[in-house]
Amino acid sequence: MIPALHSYGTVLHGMIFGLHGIVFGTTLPTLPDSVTFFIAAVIVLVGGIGVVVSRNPVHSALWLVACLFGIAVMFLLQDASFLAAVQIIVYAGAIVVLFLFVIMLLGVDRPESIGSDPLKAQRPLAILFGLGVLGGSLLLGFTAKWESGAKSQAGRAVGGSTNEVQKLGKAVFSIYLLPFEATAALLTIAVVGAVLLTMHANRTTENSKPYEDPKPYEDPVPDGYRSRQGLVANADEEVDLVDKELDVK
Amino acid sequence: MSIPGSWYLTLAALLFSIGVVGILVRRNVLIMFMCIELMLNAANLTLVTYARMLNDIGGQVLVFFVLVVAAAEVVVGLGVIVSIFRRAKSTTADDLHILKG
Amino acid sequence: MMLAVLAKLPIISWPAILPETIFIGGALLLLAVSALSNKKLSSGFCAVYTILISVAALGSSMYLWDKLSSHSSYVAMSSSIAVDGFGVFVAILVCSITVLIALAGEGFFRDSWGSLEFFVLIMLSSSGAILMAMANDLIVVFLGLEIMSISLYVMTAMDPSRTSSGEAAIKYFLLGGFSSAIFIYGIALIYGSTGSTNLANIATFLADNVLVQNGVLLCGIAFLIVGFAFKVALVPFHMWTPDVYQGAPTPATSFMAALAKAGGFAAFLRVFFSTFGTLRSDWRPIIWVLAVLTLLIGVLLALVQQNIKRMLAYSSISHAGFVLLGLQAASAIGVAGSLYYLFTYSFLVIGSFTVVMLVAGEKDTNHSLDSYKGLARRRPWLAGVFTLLLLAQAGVPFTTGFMAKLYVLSALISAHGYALAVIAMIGAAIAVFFYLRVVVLMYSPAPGFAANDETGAALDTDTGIGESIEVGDEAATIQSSGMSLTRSTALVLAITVGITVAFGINPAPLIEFARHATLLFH
Amino acid sequence: MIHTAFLIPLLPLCGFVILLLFGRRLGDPVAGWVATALVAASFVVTLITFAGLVGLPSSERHFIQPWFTWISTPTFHSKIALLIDPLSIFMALFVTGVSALIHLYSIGYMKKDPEYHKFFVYMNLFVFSMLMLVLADNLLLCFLGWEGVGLCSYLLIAFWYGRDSAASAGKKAFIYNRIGDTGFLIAMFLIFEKLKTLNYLSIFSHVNQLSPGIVTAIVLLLFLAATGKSAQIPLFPWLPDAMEGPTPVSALIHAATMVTAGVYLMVRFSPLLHLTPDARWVIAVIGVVTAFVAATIACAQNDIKKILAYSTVSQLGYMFLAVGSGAYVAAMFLMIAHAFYKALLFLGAGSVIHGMGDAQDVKRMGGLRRFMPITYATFLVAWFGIAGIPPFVGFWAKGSVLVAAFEFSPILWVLGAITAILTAYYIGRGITLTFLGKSRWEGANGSDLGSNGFTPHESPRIMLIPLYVLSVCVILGGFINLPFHPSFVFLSHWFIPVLYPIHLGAVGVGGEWALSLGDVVLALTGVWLALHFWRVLSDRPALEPRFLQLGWYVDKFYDRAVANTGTELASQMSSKIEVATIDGAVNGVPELLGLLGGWLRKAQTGFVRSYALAIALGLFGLLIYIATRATL
Repeated sequence: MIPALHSYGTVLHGMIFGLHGIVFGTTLPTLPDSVTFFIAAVIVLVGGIGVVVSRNPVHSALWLVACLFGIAVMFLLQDASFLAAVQIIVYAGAIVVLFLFVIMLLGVDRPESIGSDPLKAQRPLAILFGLGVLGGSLLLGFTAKWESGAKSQAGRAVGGSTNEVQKLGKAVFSIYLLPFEATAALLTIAVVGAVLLTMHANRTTENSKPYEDPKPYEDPVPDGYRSRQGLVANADEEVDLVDKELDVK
Repeated sequence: MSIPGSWYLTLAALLFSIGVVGILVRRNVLIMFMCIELMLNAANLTLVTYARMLNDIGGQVLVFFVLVVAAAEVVVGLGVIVSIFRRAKSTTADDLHILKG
Repeated sequence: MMLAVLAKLPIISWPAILPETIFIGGALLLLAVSALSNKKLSSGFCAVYTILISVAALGSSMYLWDKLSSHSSYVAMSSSIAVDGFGVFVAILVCSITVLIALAGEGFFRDSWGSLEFFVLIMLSSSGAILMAMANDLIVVFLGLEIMSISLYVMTAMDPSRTSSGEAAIKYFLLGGFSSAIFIYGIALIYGSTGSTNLANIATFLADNVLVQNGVLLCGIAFLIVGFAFKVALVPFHMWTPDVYQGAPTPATSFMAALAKAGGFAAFLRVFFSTFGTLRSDWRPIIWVLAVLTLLIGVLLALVQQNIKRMLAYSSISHAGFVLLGLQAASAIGVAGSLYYLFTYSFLVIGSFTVVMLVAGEKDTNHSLDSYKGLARRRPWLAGVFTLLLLAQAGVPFTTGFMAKLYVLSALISAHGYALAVIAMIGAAIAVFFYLRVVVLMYSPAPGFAANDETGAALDTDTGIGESIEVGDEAATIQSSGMSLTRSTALVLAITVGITVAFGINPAPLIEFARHATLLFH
Repeated sequence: MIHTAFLIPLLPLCGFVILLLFGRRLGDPVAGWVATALVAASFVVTLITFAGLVGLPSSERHFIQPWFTWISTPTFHSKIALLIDPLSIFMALFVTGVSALIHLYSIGYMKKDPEYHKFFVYMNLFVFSMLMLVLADNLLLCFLGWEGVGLCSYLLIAFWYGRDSAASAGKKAFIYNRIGDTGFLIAMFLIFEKLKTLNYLSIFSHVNQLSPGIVTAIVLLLFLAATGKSAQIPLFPWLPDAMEGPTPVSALIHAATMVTAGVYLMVRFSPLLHLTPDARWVIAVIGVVTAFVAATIACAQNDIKKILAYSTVSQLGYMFLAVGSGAYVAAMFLMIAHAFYKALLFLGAGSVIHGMGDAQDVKRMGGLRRFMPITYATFLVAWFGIAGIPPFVGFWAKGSVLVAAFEFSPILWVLGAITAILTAYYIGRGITLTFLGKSRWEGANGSDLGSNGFTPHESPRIMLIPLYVLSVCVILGGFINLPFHPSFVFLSHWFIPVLYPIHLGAVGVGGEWALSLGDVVLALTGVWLALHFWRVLSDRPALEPRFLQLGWYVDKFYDRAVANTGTELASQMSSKIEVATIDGAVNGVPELLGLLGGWLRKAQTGFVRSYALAIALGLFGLLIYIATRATL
């Protein structure tokens, strides 16, 4: 069975890549890689489409996780194993969890009606433009064979004596030192912003005109607790700072 | 021989377009936000692919920065969403259209 | 091994990144101080602190400028930052903006919500803008853009008393995220086609190689244009502007109007004029179309506004169109014109929004044009200052606004952009209408003094738009409205008016400054 | 001594700023004194500069005093710089001098006016603008001054804007001036297009690069500007209406200084005029015809200020006659002479009006000699001055103009000579009706108390001082250019470095004597006629035909031909667009744009998704365009 499957696979593989070879004139990839690629590609695309078409935001978030996993596999396939790990830990582990957390916190995990769009022309135009952007970039990409003949400027990724993580580390602390330092400012802003927005939201005055909503929102969680929780999922090293911030308030 | 870069890049373009369409058609702010993440991931995939094609570590480093930016955006974005939810009791983007004209 | 690694570490050129470092360090220090102190820091303290930090950053920028005039420009931090006249010019501008906004913010916050965070955020945001201006690497541009924008999202959402603040923030944030994603995708494509994100490397690559297949590169450039055009509010990427300007707390509006334009345009000009200069035949037509749309649609929409902040937002869009003319000219003179325009515009817009802030009152709500009826009688000085600033924005001679328009237009004409110049002049002519409309309103009798029935009816019809004050006892509301002029806000107005008039009458030093800045392009 | 010249315009500017900021607080009369003091200081500085210039050899008498670069663009540079040369300093001298006197006079005249300080704000701004006009070293700066004086003129004519007539007179002046300004602008563009500079000295040194046709076009366009500002045919009707402004304004702006700006411009461009006899012919003919027409109209006016206004138009016509004849020095001479006696006449008239409780109709005056003897005396001096009776200044000035005209073309001289009779006559008529004969104001014959409760009275001393000073000037002013001997023609010598000395000398010395004698005869004829006709009778319809009273129907003609057509067109337009407009009061264009804006505004739906859609649309469009650029 297994060899048979394998041979079917080879035939299929040969057909697809033969076609590819005719179109692009490149050599064929090896079978295990291409199978992995296809599976991961399907996951990525299905995940992406799933995010867009799910009625329930929780489902969207889960589809997003799937998509991110697919991307991580793509990274692995391209010798970026460290990035793949980071992708899963940061994206799937932190960012999506934060999303889910907010969805739960706000209690907005009710399905949204996506049958029709109140803005009549929005959907067809959106799809037109989406396809247009896709078509345009693919057209330009394919005609340019996606390549340029440019040479590596930041240092080689593969080969040499050091491994990938070492190379990454060296690049970050040499060529990309300034952007790396700049991210510090970015994270500070994120902390300050999150604290400010979640803290002061409690101080909404009567002056504001509430949006019309028939369902009054019951706040089940004490304020301080919520603010803290909103931030814990952020990033490890920031927690201390956040706590100090909160204490000040 | 490994997978040609063009496959990844095509996939990235597809994912990017899915993200674009998602932002345009969805009304839930959180889902729109997730669609932005899809687009960022498409960019990441492109960067890693080009890093491999060029045999250049730079592209991989850039992915780090995109990740950091994404994280910061998420924190602030969700903060904004939470803060407006307290007032508007809604995460539907279409409900927010007092400012117009 | 360790030694080998150490030997490869770049030399951190502190002077080169001094302005940003001062801002970021200052912000962190302020956060630390507030965390350690037992009681809440007063907004006065924060403002004075921020002003000191900004002045220090200004001083360091001046120091860089001074060094540049004797040494040539150079790149630092592994070529990720360029210390050149262009970048330092914008850095000086950004520092000045921060000083003014800190002053205006002191008048606005008065120990209310979020004063500490406001000051921290303006410092951080300014560091982002400076990074953008001095960036020599697309990723630094991107990070600077994000540092600047994310702070602005937060500042937009700051006002808890108005729902429109939150709405504006959501819109700004979603669209900003959207455009950032487009921007980074563009960077990825450019990286792929040129092998680097470093602007100098890209320029060298493009100069040395003729790309037979330039599809990916051009695609990346198109994506980059979208990202920049969103940030500096060019039509059709402008639609967030009026909503966000209206919804944000007024000092934040004035900050973003000045800073986002300065930072965004700085990077836009550098990347396109300097790095992609060899491809100008490809991008100039795009800029042409964007400029036409921006110039005309900005003024046409400003004509029909009933809310002063929206009107100024649309007017800022049309100003962006004028700045774009310098890029369209694609010459050193054109870029100098754009820089000069940005400089003068920043002061004009900060002054104007400061007046708006003072008229809007403590709750930041009186933004209807009706609030300006009869302002000249109630607050003659304020009305006079506003008149002057609006006239300057309209481009009346002997103000900086006039010289700025003249300068970019003449650069455009020397690049043979006659049609665009004519369109720009038409746009400027239309713009006079809505500026003068406010002036006329201010000098017409106030509703309280006129026959009550008529004005009451007029107010009823007019206040339907936006979230203006509740229609009830309008005259009383308008009479009692407005914040008193504090020392700091008076200083802001004095500085902006002083610069507008002084450099309007004698523009030569500033023009020389801008021209010198572009000569020192790295 | 020259380096302080920058203070000349700066002092009035300071006055303007100070009064603008603190004028209301300073109030009456401090604001007036401040303004007067600064203008007087400016006069002193001008004198010092003048003295400095006199001390230099005549070939070195010109300086450029740059302040700063005003406009610096790749293609065009313009400096804010003063040109100090005999012509400009001479103009500055009499502008500041006359202004100082009139400011002094105004302190008294404007007393108790509710907008007292505002008057002086405008006046100082006017003096500043006028000085920029004459001292500018390039056309652009001159144009700014030109517009500045126009603006001040407009503001001051409409100073009592409560009166409808004042407001509409202001508007009228504005519109007529704008018509002229188009000429200025086009001339400026033309010069810049051909020579790439607007600087006087560079223009004049490159004048040979211009083809004769262009030179003629430039000169005629500038002359169009001059006809607007100096109220010549066809743009003169605004000046008589401008008398709605306060009398000191009429004296300063609409007699002595601003209206002479056109003459100054022509004289300044004498290097170009010199090259184009055709254009000079046009100027001379228009000048003399204006002089004649305005003089005839002045003969039939009853409003004392209108008489003087038409007289001004007529005198300006003389100046253009001189310019056209190539006698620039004579034009300048007449300009200063006119400044003296016309200012004197206006201030005297102001004194009369003041004394009569704001009455201006000469038919309702008479016999005022008894009540205001000083005013009467100064009026007489001015009359002899303007009539050209020796040794008053007018004799010398008008004499030199007429000699030049005779040399240029005897036909023009004939018309000029007739005008000279008329000049002596109409001023005489005014004076006779005002000061001589019986008192004709209401209730004058019963007692000296008028029905509206006033007694004609002499003006306060502060208003009389300027009258004395000006009288002295009118009597002795002629001595700056005596034709007896070459060493006496100071003015001609003074102008040698800047003006083209065109001296045809066709009539010879004997001819000049004959012509001068003729002038005296003409003047005396006019004087005699005035006394003869008006001393007793105050009503002679035959001498005041309706078509003269109405100013040759020029106003009516403009109303019919231009204004009515325009109004008709506008009302048609508005009724067409009206359908779509909300507010009919606002004119069509902004409304149309507003409609367009309102339509565009619908795209701004408030939905964040449609904003994103716009971004996507933009991206899509860019990609389509890029696809056409990429190598496929």
